[in-house]
Order: sequence, then structure tokens, then C-alpha cells
Amino acid sequence: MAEDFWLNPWLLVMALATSMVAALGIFMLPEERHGLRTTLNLGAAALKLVLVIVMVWGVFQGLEYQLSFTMLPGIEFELKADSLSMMFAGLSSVLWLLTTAYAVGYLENSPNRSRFFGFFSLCVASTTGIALAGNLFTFFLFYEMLTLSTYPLVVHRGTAKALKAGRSYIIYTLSGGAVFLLGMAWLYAETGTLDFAPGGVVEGEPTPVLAAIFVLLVAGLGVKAALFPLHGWLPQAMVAPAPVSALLHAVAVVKAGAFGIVRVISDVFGMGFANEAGLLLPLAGLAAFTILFGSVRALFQQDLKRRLAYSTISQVSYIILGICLAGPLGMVGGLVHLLHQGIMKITLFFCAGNYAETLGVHRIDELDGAGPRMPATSVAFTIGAFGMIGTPPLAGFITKWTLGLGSLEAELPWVVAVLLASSILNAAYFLPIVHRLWFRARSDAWPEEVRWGRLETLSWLLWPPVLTAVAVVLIGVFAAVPFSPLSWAELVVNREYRP
Amino acid sequence: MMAWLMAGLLFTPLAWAVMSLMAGFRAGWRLAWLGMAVQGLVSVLLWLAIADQGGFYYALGDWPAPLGIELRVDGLAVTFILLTATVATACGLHAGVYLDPDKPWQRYFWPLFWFLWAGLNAVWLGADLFNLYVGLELISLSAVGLVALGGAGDALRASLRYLLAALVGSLFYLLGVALIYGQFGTLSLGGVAQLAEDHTALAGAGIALALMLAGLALKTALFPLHGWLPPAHGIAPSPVSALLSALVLKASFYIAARLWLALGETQGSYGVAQLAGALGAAAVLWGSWMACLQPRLKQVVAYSTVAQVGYLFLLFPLTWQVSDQISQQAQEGMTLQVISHALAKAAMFLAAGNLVLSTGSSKVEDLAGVGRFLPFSLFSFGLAGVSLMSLPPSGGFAAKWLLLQATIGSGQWWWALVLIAGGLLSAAYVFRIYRASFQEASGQDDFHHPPRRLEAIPMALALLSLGLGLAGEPVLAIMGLPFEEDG
Amino acid sequence: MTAWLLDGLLAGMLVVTAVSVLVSQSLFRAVVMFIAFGMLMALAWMRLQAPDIALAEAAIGAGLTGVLLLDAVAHFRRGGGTDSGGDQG
Amino acid sequence: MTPHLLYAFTGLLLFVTGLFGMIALDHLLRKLLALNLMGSGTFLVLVGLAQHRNGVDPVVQALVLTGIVVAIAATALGLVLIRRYYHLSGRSSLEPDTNDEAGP
Amino acid sequence: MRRWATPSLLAVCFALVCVLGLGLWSIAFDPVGKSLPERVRDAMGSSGVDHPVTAVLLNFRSYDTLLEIGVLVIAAIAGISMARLPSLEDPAFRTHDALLGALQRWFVPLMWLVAGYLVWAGAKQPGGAFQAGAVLAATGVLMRLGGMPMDFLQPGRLLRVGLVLGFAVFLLVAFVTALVGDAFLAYPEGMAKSLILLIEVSLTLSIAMVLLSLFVAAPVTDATGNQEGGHR
Repeated sequence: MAEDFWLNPWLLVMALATSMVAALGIFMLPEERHGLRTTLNLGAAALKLVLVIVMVWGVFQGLEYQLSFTMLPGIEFELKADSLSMMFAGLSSVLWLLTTAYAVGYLENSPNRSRFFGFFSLCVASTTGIALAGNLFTFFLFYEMLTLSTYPLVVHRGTAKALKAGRSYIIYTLSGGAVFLLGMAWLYAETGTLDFAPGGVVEGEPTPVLAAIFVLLVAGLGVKAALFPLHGWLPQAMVAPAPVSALLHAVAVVKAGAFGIVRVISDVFGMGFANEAGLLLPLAGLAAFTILFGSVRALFQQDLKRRLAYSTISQVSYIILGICLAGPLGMVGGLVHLLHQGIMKITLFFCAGNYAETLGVHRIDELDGAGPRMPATSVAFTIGAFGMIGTPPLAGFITKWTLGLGSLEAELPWVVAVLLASSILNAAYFLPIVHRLWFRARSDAWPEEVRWGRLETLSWLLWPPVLTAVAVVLIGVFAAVPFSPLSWAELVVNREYRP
Repeated sequence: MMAWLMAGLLFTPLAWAVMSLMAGFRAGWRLAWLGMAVQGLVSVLLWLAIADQGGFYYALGDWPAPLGIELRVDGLAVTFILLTATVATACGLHAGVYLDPDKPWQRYFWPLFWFLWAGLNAVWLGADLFNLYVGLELISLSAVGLVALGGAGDALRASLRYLLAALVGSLFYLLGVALIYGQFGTLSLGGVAQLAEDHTALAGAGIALALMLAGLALKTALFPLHGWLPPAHGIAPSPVSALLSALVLKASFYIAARLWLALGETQGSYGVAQLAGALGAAAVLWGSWMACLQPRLKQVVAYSTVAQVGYLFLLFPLTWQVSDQISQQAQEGMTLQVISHALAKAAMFLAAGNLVLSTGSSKVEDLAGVGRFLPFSLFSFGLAGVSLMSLPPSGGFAAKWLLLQATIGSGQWWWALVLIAGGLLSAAYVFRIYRASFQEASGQDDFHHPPRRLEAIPMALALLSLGLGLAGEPVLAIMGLPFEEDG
Repeated sequence: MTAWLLDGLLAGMLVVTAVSVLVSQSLFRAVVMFIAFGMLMALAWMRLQAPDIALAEAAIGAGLTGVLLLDAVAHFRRGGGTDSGGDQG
Repeated sequence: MTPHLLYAFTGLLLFVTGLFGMIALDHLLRKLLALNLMGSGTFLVLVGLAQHRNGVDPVVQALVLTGIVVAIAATALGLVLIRRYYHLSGRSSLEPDTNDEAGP
Repeated sequence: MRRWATPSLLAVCFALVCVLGLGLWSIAFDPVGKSLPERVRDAMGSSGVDHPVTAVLLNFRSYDTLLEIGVLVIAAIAGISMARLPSLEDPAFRTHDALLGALQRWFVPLMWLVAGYLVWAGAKQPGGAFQAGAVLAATGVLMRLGGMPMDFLQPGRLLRVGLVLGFAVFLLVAFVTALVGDAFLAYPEGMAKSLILLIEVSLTLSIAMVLLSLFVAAPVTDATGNQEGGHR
């Protein structure tokens, strides 16, 4: 009885529906019903979090949620919750709640909020769908839905610059989707299945055709994961409002790409097969190059959000690099970074948004003395930055340590060198910001300062970064506790390797 | 029972045409409600009947073929009848509100509308080559009449071009019919197909088939014979454009497909099949490209029709001398593409009409800021666009998926590239419209709000086309209903 | 033999009138040639042992279409607005 | 070879002649005439070929009667449109658009 | 470019003639299948008329004929939707010719007679509704040219009734035959002849009306267009 309740597959649908229904409701609401809209938004986000927690518990117990129906002959729409999908779903539902709260504050008094929050919710629904997708086809469905629902967010401001960024975003992502579709259709024609299964569904000898399919699929996903040379859209998309950037970078878009690559490697081709076919090493090389390339480019950015954007390009490739190490430890490192990077990066973006909204600061050289002016925000930013660099005992350290062990296990010592070099570069582009925040005095007035009562900024804007910053510390310090990202990643990998 | 269903489909639209000619526009509209209800009911009943007892030939006037005219009532025909009932009803409901009842010429809208519907049903069910010709003419002339209705110089020019193209196409088809009759001595498609199986690769029959296909391609606006389409579809009132793009074009394509499936294998050739596919591919690329350049909203949609029709012609290479399974996939893909394009394009034209009505301008650039005032119609337009871009879960995606499988399965991978490129190009013109509407407004604030119903209809159609992919299997099941040759 | 000669002559004249419908300079002439063509068609139908069609062709094809066309030519001759169509006679 | 076949070949020639006129001529009225030539040609092929194989064939004769009525309906409608178009715009031809010509 | 257009078009047409001619030739000397006229001969007995063409038109393939009348009605509808004024209102257009007057006086009744005969004869020998309708219409055109006002041709109820009369009767017969018999347009035993005659007569009137109305509708006067979004 109790088992039945926990195993109810409609939980999957409900987890999807919360944000989907919220989106529809919000579209219908008149522009001026702010209170109702906020309630609907936060209520849906909270409800989704509860549903996901229930499923996390269930998956931990070893249950597997599954729901499917046939769409076309041979093609199923399938939702499935396994340990890997709960990882991504958990991340997105937690961060959605925080980002929604943040966005409510951020967009106070700006037009077109119904449209914004409607697409925002759709975007999260797509992310949840990507997480819960039980086969490649369902994954693709939500992957394209994500593309469509983020476009209005990117161009939300309607300025010429935003429209240009939106255009390049849509060209990149739709082309990626098309390439992915081609790979998927070919895969189906070759293997007759699109299912995800631990250890992969591809059988037999590696062939050039399978290699070509792998390249197509990874190239399609690499666009969203901002893998070099497919990263061009990401820095431009920075014109979007801060909560959008935060969501795009930490949770939705780039992570969808990275998560997809993980799925393709581990559940479609199978780690062993992909490694034997010699597909992983080139990808690892590309990921390593992207890590260094992103970091170097970040050094030269003067715009705070652009620097963070290049940092994202660099950091997401850690995930791919980890998977490509083709060993249990490497995979743990990659997966745990999926969560860690999300939480750290969203902290940084929240803070950047706060500086922009409260002080009107967009450029790094305008940040002098922001620390004393906005202490809580700046502390959060500092924690995020140190986390990124990989300072013990913060979250980023756990990642880099595990990845390092993984690369030694895989006997690829050059990866350690890449990790070290990247950490040094990270420090090189983050420490000057921290230095400016705390150790430089302000000589002139802020570009556009807004006062929001007693606190340093609006409380909607203040709490999300503070909470995520606390989380960065906690998941680093308590990495060994059950349900911490690290333990969950180990759980995923254990199940993957010993199904 | 069956006789009444046939009558319901073939004769009631004609009767309604007569009655609404007697009535004015408003009375005609009230009449139309009843007529559309009857059509919907009859279509569903026919579907149930076929599902129950399988498809069959129906001899009109109790004269069996080849002497009399036979109707072929099978799953595919029922699919198209249901589609027609859906789309035509939507367009009719939209037209009743959209058209200005005080203009004296609007009273002739309903008779033409019903004649068009009768012609469509006649074509879906027709299994007699000459009867199909008459059905085509019925459709073409009423479509031309609808385009020209009350029109000014531009509309007349468009309708004249349309008329001439349609007539030339019909004559090509008829010449082909003449040769087929000379060759096989019968006009019944079933009889011809049977004879063709015993006598393969007859030179004359091959030429006749090519002639008929050429004429039908002209009527379907296959590149490079598409020149007449954008003006006609772009300038007609929106409900008419929707009807033309969604259904009228499909009628001639449907005949071409039926001919090809019946005769292509035995009398066609690799060259004809590949040529049709190549022209279709060119249509996809050229139509999409032209759609990106059009300054007027409805022209964009019209060129998109040129492109989308191109996909349909991939049916020819994908069903010629391939395994049954691949041919089946291609046919299913084609059917889904017809349905999803019909729904999406009707939604798009109706939504475009609302946008034009609301901004008072037909230019794309004047859409700036409309996103704030008319999100509902814009949203319908967008959802329909998703289907045209063939993104999942839309019907367009399901169609493309099946076609992709057929291309890969038959080893003709070059069509796969066309399918992919076409999807991207259609995204380009759809996003061009979004982009214009997201632009923050330069002053223009006096948007007119169309009535609720005008907004609801395109939305319903767009949702149908979007959800079609999810219901792909049951829809294809209708098409796959069994057919008994002598039932 | 005479029958063949007659048929051959009729067929030849059909083609000749058809071509002259298309090439004649003046619109009026073209229409007159077209009516003549209709008459020849009626004859041809008689030769094909199709009296029904011959009657219809004479009445509808040559007769009515001819009147309609002549009326239209008169309309074009009177002129309706600025002329850009070129050839009228 | 029968006389019927001779007429069928004549019909073929008429069809192509008409097609040529349809494409080559600009004036709408001439296009309409060319169209009628094409129609007559088609009817000749239909009857000539069928009667060549069957002898006198009432079926094709009936078909051609139907076809003639359809043709005159189309012609008359075309005339109405052409005259109105001429009246409103003063043009007697479809001036070449940026795109392809009507017709094949 | 333009210089080469006509010669290349000619070449294409020539090629087309060759290909089609070959096709025609190969068909003419290699026909397959049975011949249809024999079946017509066998079925004539139950067709209700003696003339095979009429039997095909109004019995075996009556559905074609029904749709074809539909096409005519469509053309008429589209035509009269453009008519604003009757055609020959223009004084310059009216002929007061003594010859025409005399012609009319004698000719018109004669033509009516011919038309009536054609309909009646259609059952047994060449002739029928189309031919009769055309003759009637031609008579009407003559009368019109002679300056008869013919008010019934103004777009109005009477015109519309006239236009669809034949079509409506045809449809009605289709329904009634289905009610009493077992299929559409399957005429009951013995009734075939009278039903066909009824259809023919009403068709004759309608066909004449359609053709006349198209003749009248052709000329135009100015009218405002309705183009979407044409304001800006």
C-alpha cells in the first residue's frame, strides 16, 4: 500500500505539470495581477520541490518511476525517474524556487511580466522534462521545448541588442537541435531503439556509422553545453535579465546540454562501448581545451556578466571531461560538478544582478568598494568565487579533487595539469574582483544607486544568493553525508556500474 | 445507412450551396452552423462505420465501375474527410465573424464555400479519373471565385493567375486521362491499377502518368510552378487563404499521390520519382528562403506553404521500388505532414488575419509591440510555427521523423539533409515574425482587439496541430483501416 | 480516299486556324479566327461520328463563346483606363 | 491508322500549340483563347484515341460534353475577371512579377 | 534573354509534341483491357433512354453531370458577384437596327422552338440540355443586344432561383430516388424517362440562365475593393 503510494508514476506527470500549469495560468493572468502571479509562481515551485523530494526518497529506496505511451509506431513518450534524472531534477527544482523569488524582486515595476514568468515556468517545465526523459526521443522533445521557451526570455527587453543576441541564440540552438535530430534518426535506423539503459543500448562492434552518430549527437548537445567551438551564443545572451542568465547558466540550458552528453555516453552508447570505440578521448581533449579557452577569454572581459559567461563555458566542460575519463571516479567528479557548478554559478549571477540593480554597476572596474556597501551580497560572491577556484573546503574543491583522482585512475595525468592550470586561471580572473570588492575604496558615486529601505537591497534579491552561498559551504563541508551531491553522484555511478 | 452517409458527404454540401445562395450572408451563416454540424456528424459516423466493417467501393447510382462512377471509401479517404470537416468548420466559423456582412458581395461567400467543400469530399472519395477531374474543377473555380470575391485590381490579378494556372493544370491532367483511357479502356482507378500490374512499363501509360502528375504539380504549386500561389493566398481574405492553403492544395496532391501509389510502381520510373523529389526539395529551400524576404505577413505564410508542400513530394522517391515497410513509413509521414500542415497553416493564416486586423497593417515590421497587446493570436501563430518548424511534439515533427526513417531506410540520405535544412529555414521565417513582435514598440499603440472567437479558433487549430504528434499512432490507425477490394 | 482527303484537309485547317488565332496581330481577328476554329471543330466532331458534341460545339463553343469574346474585344477597344497591355487592333 | 487516330494527333498538336500560346502571349484574352485551343485539343485526343480502339464510344462523347460545359464555364468566368481587371487597373496583361510566370 | 525565350520555348514545345506523339502512337497500337462501349450497349435497356450519350450523361455517370452543373453555377455566382449594373446600360452599346428587330421578331420564337425540340429529342437522338440551353442563351444574347431590358438578369432573387433551378431539381431527384429506391441517382423502374426529361428541362433553363448572366455580368463599373490591411 505504502509502496504503491511512493511508486505512483503520476508523480512524474505532476512534477512536469506543476510548472506547465503554472505557465498557462500565468499567461492567462492580466498584467496587473502581481500578487496572484507571485503566489502561483512560488506555490508551483514549492509544490514541485516537494514532489521531487518524494521521488528522490523513492529512488533512493531503489524504486524506479516510469510512465510511457506510444506516439508513433515504434516511438514512445517515456518519463522515467532514475538516480541520474533525480540529480538534475533536484537541482532544477531547488534553483527554480530561488530564482523565481529572485526574479519577482528583479522585475518589480517592469513591463511584460506575464509573458516573462509564463515562459520562465515553461522553461523550467522543459528542464524537468529533460531530467525525467526516459528515452532519447522524449529528451529531444523537451530539449527543443527548452530552446523555444528560453528565446522570449533572452529577447525579453526587446532592444536591438537583445534581439540580436536572441537571433544568434536561436540559430545556434536550433541548428544544434537539427544535428541532434539527424543523429537520433540515424541511431534509430541503425539500432531500432532510442531507450536509455544502464550500460547503453548499442551493441556489437564499433563501426564508423556509430561513430558518426556519436559525433552528431554530441555536436547537437555541445551547442547548448557551449563546447568550443559551439559556444558563440552564450556570451551574447548575457543581455538577458539577470535571473534569466542565472537560470540559463546554472540550470537550464548549458546543463541540459551537459546532462544530455552524460546520458548519451552512459545510457545510449555505454561508457565501455564509447571508450573502446575511441570516442571519449577526443571529446576529453576538446573539453580540456574548452576549459582553458573559456578561462583565458574570461580574463579579458571587463563586463562582469560576460566574465561569468566565459567562466561558465570553462566550467561546464569539467562535467564533460569527467565523463570522458571513462572511470567511476571521473564520472563522480563530472556529475557532482553538475550540481556544484550550478549552485556556485547561480550565486555569482544573483550577486552580479544585485550589483546591477542596486548600484547600477555592470563593469568590473566600477565595483570598487562594493563590499562595504553590500556586505551580504559581497560575502556570497566571495564564497562563490572561492568555490569556483576550488578552495577547500568549498564545493569546487570537492569537484576538482575527485576529478583529479579520476584522471589518475584513468592514467591521464595531463588532465591533472589542465585542472591545475584552470584553477590558476580561475584565481586570476576571480581574485581581482574580490580584491576590488573589499580592498579598494570608493572615490565617486555609484552609477545608478537605488535605496531599498533598511537592507542593502530588496529582500527578494538578497536572500537567494545568501542561501546558495551557504549551500556552497555546506555541500563542501558535508560532502560525505547521505544525500549530499557527492554521495548522490556516487550512488548514480554505483548503479551505473553495477546495475 | 451507408447510402445516407455518402449523401451526407457528397450531396448535402451541394444542397447547402443552393440554400445559402437563396439566403443572404447572415442567414447563410446561421445555415452554415447547421451544415457544419451535419458534416462533422456524418464524417465521424463514416469513420465509425469504416472502423467497424472496413473500407469498400461504393457504386453511385448502382452502376458499378467501369460503367458507372465508383467511390473508394477507405481509411485514407476517411482521414482526409475528417480533416476537411475540422479545418473547413474552423474556417467557416472564423469567416462568419471575420467577413463584413454588409458588403453586398459577401452573400456569395457561403455558396462558394459549400461548393468548395463538396468538391473536396468528392476528390477524397473519388476513384474515377474523370470524376476526379470534375471534382478538381469544382474546387478550382470555387477557390478562384472566393479569391476574387469583391476584390480590387490586385486580387483580380491574383485570381486570374490562379485561374489560368489551375485550368492549364487541369488540362494536362485531362490529357493524361485521355491517354490512360486509350491505353486501358477504363476510367476507374482500381481497374487501371489492376491492368497496369499485368502490363508493366507501357511507354504510353508512363507518359500519361507523367502528364497527369505535371498537371497536378502545377495545381499543387510545386516549384518552379508555384508562381501563382503567393499572390492568390496572400491577398484573399484570411479564412479563404486558410482554406486554400490547408485543403485546396492538398486535393490535387492527394490525387497525384493516389495515382503514384496505384501506377507509379508499374508505370513510373526512377527519373520521374527523383525529379519529383528534387523539385520538392527545391521548393522547400526556395519557398523558405522567399518567405524570409517577404515584407508582408501573409506573403510570408503563403511562401511557407510553397515550402511545406515541397515535403509532400518526397513521397514519390520514397515509395518507388522500396520495401513495403519503407513505403508504408513514407505514406504515413506524408499523411501526417498533410494533416499537420493543414491544421498549422489554417491556424497561421487565421492568426495572421487577426494580427493584420489588429495592427491595421499587413507589413511584418508593423508588428512591433503587438506582443504586448495580442499575445493570444501571436501565441497561436507561434504554436503553429512550432509545427512548421517540425519540432516535437508537433504533427510536423512526427511527419518528419517518419520521412527521415524512410529516407535512411531506403538509403536516399540526401533527402534527409533537405528535411533538416527545411526545418531550420522555416525556423528562420517564423522567428522573423516573433522577432518583429518582440521589438519594443516605436509609438504604435492603437491596436484593435478582434472578437474573442476570432482568437480562439486559430488557437484551437494550432493546439490540434501541436498535439497531433502525441496522437500520431491513433491518427495513423484511421489511415491504416483495412480495405476489401470487393466489399 | 476522298474521306481521307477530307479528314486530312480538316485536320490541317484546324491547326492552321489555331496557329492564326495565336499569331494574328489584331485581337478582333484572333477572335474571328477562333470562331472559325470552333466551326471547324464542329465539323470534325461530325467526322468523328459525335453529333452531340458537334451540336454543343456549334452552339456553345463557336456561338456563345464567340459572342462573349466579341463583346469583350469591344470592351477592350473602347478602352477602360490607361493601356499597358499592348496589342489591340 | 484510322481517321480517328488522325484527329487524335491533330488534337495533340492543338494542345501543344495552345500551350505555346498560353506561355508566350501576354494579353489575357489571348491567353484565354490559347487555353480554349488546349481544351479542344484535349477533347480531340480523348475521343480520337478512344474511338480508334473502341469504335464509336458514347462514354467519351459524354465526357467531352461535360468537358465542354466545364470549359465554357471557366472561359466565361475568366472573361468576367479579365474585363473587370481591365476596368479597374487598365491593364490587359499580368505584368511580369518578380517571380515565375503563371503556367508551366 | 528575351530574344532566346521564344525559340527555346518553341524547341521545348516541339520536343513535347514528339514525346506525346510517341506515347500516343504506342498506345494506339498496344491497347490493353476491355472496351467500355459494349457494356454501355448491354446496359442501355435499363437506362430509360434510347440515346447512349444521354444515358451515360444522365444515368450511368450522372454524378459527373451533377458536379459539372455545379461548376457552371459556381462560374455564374462568381460572375454575378462582380456585376454592379446590367451590361448594356451603356447607350453606345445598344443597337436599334431594323434588321436586328426583324430578326428578333422571327428568329426568337424559332430559336425557342429549336431549343424545345433539342431537349425532347435528346432522349433518342443527338441533342439535350446543353445544346438546348446554349441555343436559348444565344437567343437571350440576341434579345439583349436588341435592347431588351431583361430585368430578371439583375442580381436578385429571381436570377438566383433561375441559376440553381436545374441543379436543385437534379439534387432533389437524387434525394428522392434514394428515399424510394436504394441508391442515389438510381432511377426507379419505369420512371427513368420522365425523371430524366424533368432534369433535362430544368437544366436547359438553368444553363441558359447561367450563360446569359455571365454575358451580362462581364462588363463592370467601379466598386471599392476589400483588401486586408490595405490602409497603411
